Amino acid sequence: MDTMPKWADVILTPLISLVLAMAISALVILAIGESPVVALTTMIDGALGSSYGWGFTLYYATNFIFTGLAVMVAYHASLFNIGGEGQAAMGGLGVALVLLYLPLPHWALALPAAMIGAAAFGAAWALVPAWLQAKRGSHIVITTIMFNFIAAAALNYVLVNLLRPVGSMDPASGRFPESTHLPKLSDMALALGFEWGRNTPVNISFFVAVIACILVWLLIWRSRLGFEIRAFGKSEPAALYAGINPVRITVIAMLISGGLAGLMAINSVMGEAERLVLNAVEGAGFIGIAVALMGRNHPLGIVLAALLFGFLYQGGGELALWTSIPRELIIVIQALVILFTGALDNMVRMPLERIFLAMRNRGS
Amino acid sequence: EPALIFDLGGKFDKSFNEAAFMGAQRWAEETGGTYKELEMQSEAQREQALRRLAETGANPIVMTGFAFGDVLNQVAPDYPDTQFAIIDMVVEQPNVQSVVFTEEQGSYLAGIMAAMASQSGTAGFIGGMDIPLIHKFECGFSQGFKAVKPDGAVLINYTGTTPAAWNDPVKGGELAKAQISQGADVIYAAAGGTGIGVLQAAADAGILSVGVDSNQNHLHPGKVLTSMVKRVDNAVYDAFTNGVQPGVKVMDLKAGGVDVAIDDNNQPLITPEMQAAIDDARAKIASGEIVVHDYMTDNTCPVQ
Amino acid sequence: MDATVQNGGRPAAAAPAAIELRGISKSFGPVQANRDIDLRVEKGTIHGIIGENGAGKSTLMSILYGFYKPDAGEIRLGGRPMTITDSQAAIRAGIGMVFQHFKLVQNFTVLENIILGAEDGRLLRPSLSRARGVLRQLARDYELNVDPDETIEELSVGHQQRVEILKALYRRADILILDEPTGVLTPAEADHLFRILRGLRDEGKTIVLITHKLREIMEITDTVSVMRRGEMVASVKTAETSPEGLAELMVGRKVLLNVHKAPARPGQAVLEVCNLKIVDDTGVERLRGIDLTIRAGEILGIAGVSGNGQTQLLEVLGGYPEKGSTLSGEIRVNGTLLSLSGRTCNAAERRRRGIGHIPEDRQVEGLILDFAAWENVAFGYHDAPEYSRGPLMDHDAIRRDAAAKIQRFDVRPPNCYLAARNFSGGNQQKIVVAREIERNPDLLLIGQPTRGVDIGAIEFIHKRIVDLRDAGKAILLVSVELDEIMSLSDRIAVMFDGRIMGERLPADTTASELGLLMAGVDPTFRQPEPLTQDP
Amino acid sequence: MDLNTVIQILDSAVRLMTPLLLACLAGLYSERAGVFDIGLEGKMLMAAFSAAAVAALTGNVWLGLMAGLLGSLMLSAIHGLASITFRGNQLISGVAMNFLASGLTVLLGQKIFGLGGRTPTLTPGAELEAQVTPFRIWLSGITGPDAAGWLTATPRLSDITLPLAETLRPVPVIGPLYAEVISGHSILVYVAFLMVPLTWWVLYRTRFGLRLRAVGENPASVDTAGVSVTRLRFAAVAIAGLLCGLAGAYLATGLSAGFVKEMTAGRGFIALAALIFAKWRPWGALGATFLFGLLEAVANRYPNLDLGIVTVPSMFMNALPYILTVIILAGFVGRAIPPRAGGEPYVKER
Ligand SMILES: Nc1ncnc2c1ncn2[C@@H]1O[C@H](COP(=O)(O)OP(=O)(O)OP(=O)(O)O)[C@@H](O)[C@H]1O
Ligand SMILES: Nc1ncnc2c1ncn2[C@@H]1O[C@H](COP(=O)(O)OP(=O)(O)OP(=O)(O)O)[C@@H](O)[C@H]1O
Ligand SMILES: [Mg+2]
Ligand SMILES: [Mg+2]
Repeated sequence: MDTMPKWADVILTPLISLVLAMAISALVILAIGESPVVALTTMIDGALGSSYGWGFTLYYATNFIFTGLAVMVAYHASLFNIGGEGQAAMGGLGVALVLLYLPLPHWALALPAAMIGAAAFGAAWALVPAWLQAKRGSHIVITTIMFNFIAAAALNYVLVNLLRPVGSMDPASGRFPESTHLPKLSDMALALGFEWGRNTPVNISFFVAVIACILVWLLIWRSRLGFEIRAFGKSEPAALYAGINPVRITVIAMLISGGLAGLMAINSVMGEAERLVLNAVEGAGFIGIAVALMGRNHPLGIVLAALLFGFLYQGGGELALWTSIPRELIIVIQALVILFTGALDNMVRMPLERIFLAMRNRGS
Repeated sequence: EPALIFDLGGKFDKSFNEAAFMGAQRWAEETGGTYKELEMQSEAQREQALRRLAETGANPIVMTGFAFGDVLNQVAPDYPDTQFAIIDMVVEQPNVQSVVFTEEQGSYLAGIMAAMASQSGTAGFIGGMDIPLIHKFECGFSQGFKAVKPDGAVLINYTGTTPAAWNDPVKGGELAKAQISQGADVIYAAAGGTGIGVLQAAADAGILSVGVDSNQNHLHPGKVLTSMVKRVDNAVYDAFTNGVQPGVKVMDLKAGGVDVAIDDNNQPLITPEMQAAIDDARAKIASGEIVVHDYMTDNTCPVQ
Repeated sequence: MDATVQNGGRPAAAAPAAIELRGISKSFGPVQANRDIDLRVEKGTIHGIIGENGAGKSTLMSILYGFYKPDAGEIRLGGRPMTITDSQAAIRAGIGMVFQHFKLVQNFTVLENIILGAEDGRLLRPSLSRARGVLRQLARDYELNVDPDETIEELSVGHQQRVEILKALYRRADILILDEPTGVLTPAEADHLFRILRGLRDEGKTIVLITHKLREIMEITDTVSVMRRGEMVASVKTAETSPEGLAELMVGRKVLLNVHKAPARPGQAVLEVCNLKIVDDTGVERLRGIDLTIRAGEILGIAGVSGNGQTQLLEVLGGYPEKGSTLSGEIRVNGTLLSLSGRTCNAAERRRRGIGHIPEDRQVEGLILDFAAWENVAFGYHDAPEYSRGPLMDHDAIRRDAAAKIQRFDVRPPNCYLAARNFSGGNQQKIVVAREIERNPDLLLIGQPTRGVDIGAIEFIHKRIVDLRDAGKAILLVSVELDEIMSLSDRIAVMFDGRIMGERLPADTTASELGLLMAGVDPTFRQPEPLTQDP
Repeated sequence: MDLNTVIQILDSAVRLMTPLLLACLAGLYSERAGVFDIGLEGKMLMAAFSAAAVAALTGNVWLGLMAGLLGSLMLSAIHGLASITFRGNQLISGVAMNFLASGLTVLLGQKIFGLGGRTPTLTPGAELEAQVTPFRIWLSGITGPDAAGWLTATPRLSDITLPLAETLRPVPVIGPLYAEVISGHSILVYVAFLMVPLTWWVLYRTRFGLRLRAVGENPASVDTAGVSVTRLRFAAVAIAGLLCGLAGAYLATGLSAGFVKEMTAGRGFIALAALIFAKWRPWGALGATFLFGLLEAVANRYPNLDLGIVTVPSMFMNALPYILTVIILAGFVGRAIPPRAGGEPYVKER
């Protein structure tokens, strides 16, 4: 049972794991003939050293919070949703259609409308796999993988043939109307009278993400539906015994999951690019898996993991931008962080437990 | 100090980013100067990279790829003293030079050569990701081919709809083999890293291929008919050396912006008639006698 | 009270003990499961071990089997000190163990399970054919019949247990440890098992038997040890003790071994089942027309060998018939017809109609093992108004309620934040019972209420069931324990092959009569029912 | 559709399915032993790189193959360490392996060859010559020139013509089918196909297979039988590594001639899908991967399906294999039950 105080498990273990990951990363950097110190300071400086860096870190984190939450909700129903990528792409399409075709005079109107569009499209893209899983038993892992590919093809078709302004090279939609542009956090800071994060893409969607975390927390741990989702996820026979309908829970959980993944688009498509580009998701759907698992499928953990990945993305981007270190190094560092904090955590926890047990035995 | 920003494909994309890199390198070697170069990780970094470079005083700033167009349009007005050059896209700002290539013209020449080299009357085109830009290559190639062999056929394949389509030599090879089995004996690959697989499959099958963007004739000497070179390197070199003149710079056949590469590796494949046909077409395109249709103008291709 | 018996039931004079444990200690993190334990078991005897849930019995035997490593202590077998580092070593030393939860591969055949880990060579074929032969021999010698080519999931638990025993015998075990072997067996199966065990003992094998059932201890063991809270509190000759004495040693207080209940005063009919039939998705008829009535204030016990439709009956009444099955017939509760399919046929709806349900398998159905105790107390009733505050659940209210129920039902430890997984089986069962009984349902469905539960807890659970009856509620009790059925029920129905074979009053019947009914023989008609299924 | 087209499509399907089949069987061993592996993609990629890199450096594809196996095995070892020894989350570990391979291959490739993560093309030519020469000189210093010549023989896997292929060709239907579809593939294709019956045999006819299946269904049964769960699972994960190694090596040195970054292009995930499709059975794996290969080959052959009234756009044809997979899965395959202990680290309990 509890051999270790909770703080040690929640803070100490991940911290030591992170240090280990960084140590190995340093070795890799040394091996390719670069300086780990320079690399680390560039990353920290670039991602956390200024409001500018934070602006990007938070922007990426916002994406990862949405996709992480998406994976988490499904995971609690014991459904492994690898389809965040496709659902987020479709969410982008929803946002684009709403903003391009609905006359929305102000962002305060556009945001809820776009959120509905994003969530609806994302959820719709999750619906078929969910329904097939619930009714036909088709494995959701395969169907969601397939739906990622199908989404890519569909989006490509829509962008190239339907939404692309004539004569444009770029397989991207036209720009959304000026009136629908979301306020950036930098603008909000200026309105409050100080300068923060000028020219960074982080925008009001960040707060939407935070609110989403709270709502998801309420949903999963405070609502009856969440109780049923978790119960079903732990044991299907028990769920039946308790009168929980497996089909209903599977479909609802996946709809919520897909909707959350789709919501990512309000940050990347509406908030940042302000138009729909082909590659708007950029793997955030897959990062969401790592974020959810590392965040131990809890919104708070997901926020922390998303921040960590936001930091790695922005810090790594800075590394690629301003040093001669190849950008693939960041992928290696990400891999090591995922590995050590997510999969090798027991390597740290086991000795720690032994230490704490020894301390307690000596104490008593 | 000039600066160069690569598109997401990265500077070693076996395609136009790599060509841009070569141009910058040439400039650096010749002048002994230094330049800044940036490789991005994500879409959101486009603006970041532009602003940061402008703020650190880099000038001119050259970027490759149409995807920068939208962002540049936003950013350029904020830095009126900085000169920008964008490749493959038109951005109308007073301090931006837009460099566009007439890929259809170069591809047209490649099409002529393919038609003349083809025994079977069937050629193949393999594109990377299915996007309008690549259709421009495809359409120019088909026009050139049909100009010589109106009854011939051009088989068309695209590798995929995700960025993975640029890096799938295995699929490239399979597509080439499928086209070969349908009679294609010259295959034009406009597919980045995927094209490597196409050229390989063609060489393995003993048929000819056409490379793209940079000169790929050396990859399989004697097996690559030619390469449709797109002189992004020249554009970058020019911008670095002579600075940037706002407005649209059309790098067409006449300006040496596009061409078919002929060197020691493919010289034996070029018959005198072929050479004559190319020279003739080149002249007629320059004079305007032949107008190669640009797919981008109306999203259609006159020949199929 | 540390009397070590020198001799078992058989004369073996000065021979060294088959098993001798000295000073065994074992802790799991902060929990000390075994504390300085000594145990001596003579060769050719059956030795019983009893103790409350969580006393450390399974842990001790797992150490002997090399499954856990002791923190301290010594193991001697046949007088020789042994270091048993893993199960392989234990097997080599001639020890076989049948775990409380079987260690069988569900989708393997019997034969494959038997040879697993004891194959003759790299290829399976020779091992399989030799095992087939050995199995035939063992089946003849010990009446251990199982079809070697059947997969485990198709076997009844009783047969699965035979496979476990065969596994040990195939490995030539001289010492056989059985952990709560009868928990899942019918009386007939248990009797059969004991015959086998006696046979093995008579051949000179040594048997250690962990059980919660004092009747079994008295019936079959030669010597018995009692454990409490990780310590060995006594080892005595069975002949020199009594059930009451053992119970007191075990629990530390006097235990009532028989249920005292007033005569029933039945009221109106609460449950009426009429011609209920179920055909499952493979086309097999699982219920063949059940008729029964339970009135307020009475307990109807359903006896029967497991697998004769009791599970299906409970599931249908509980509102969740097996997927793909076809139902017909009528069920009325308090006069209202219940739907047998569609959206209104679910467990939540049944609860709303006042049907409570203690399921047969607490770990698979009754509890979510990873949920805290308080969440499990709300499980199934999580949308009850008193647990809700607006759209959300009122956790404080649930916890208060859970703490009170845990208190009243003496769940140990009385910690409603602990995950259900971390309670012992007996206490897990108390959580389920508390949840269902305290809802005061008009009709309570009960399946195997005391499986694997220690006598202290059994006494408690039985009392609560009787209290509910006395409060005027109707109770359907399904159990394979004849003792339990006989002592709790006001009427007894016997199920066989999807039918009710007959109904008896407990006072007018005997265990042997019920046993015959359970086997499909109706003694009153002296005419055996056809054992084959209807076409 | 004439015979030639059919033959071409089948031939292409065989090539396309081979890496999928190897990876699918890799997943089969691992998951049958209870260790989920979504890192198939990463292992293949690592193997593709190692194989191409060493083949480019030594000019010898067999050394390359060895390196490919080692590269993949290395990731397997990490996966095993994380998910078996330290009982970590198998899915996270798999994700990490994919990232690791994706980054490391390019990083190492750039460090060694400076071609931006690409390896030199594995066909005789200047690019390769420049890499191989130092090795050849070093080698001939040790072994003398003759052995060096042999050791640096082929940089790329060549296709094998089966006996009688040409003799039988004139026989109608069967002849061309044999000569084109069955004969004329790289040795690894035949290895992959032989792996199917072999895997079946190992799984269902040997002691190792029995224990492997048992450890994926109920590790406690294996543990109480005195067999090490850890060792069995490591063995399974190692076999998975070897098979992924073959798959990756085939991609880089058989199907194409060299490594290009991210060249696995999602094949590991498709293999995973095929594995579930196959319900974790060897013959099923053959069928499922053949189906995927066939669908892709058909889509390659008919990029724009002209149905008279409408022309199906190429994007749709590109997505067709995935759409059909979903339809087939929904319509015909039904519920796939994974190995019962899959994904769960084994912790002793009673
Ligand atoms: N795997 C384990 N991890 C942690 N603690 C354990 C474990 N197994 C047993 N324990 C502890 O050891 C104690 C003894 O458990 P054990 O299973 O031996 O009891 P038992 O006498 O067999 O109970 P029961 O009659 O319910 O089977 C328990 O109270 C528990 O705290
Ligand atoms: N993983 C665990 N960690 C900590 N304690 C545990 C764990 N598993 C079981 N226990 C403890 O072990 C004790 C006995 O648990 P066990 O699983 O033997 O219950 P149970 O006795 O099996 O039920 P039954 O005998 O009725 O089947 C309990 O007190 C419980 O607290
Ligand atoms: Mg026990
Ligand atoms: Mg127990």
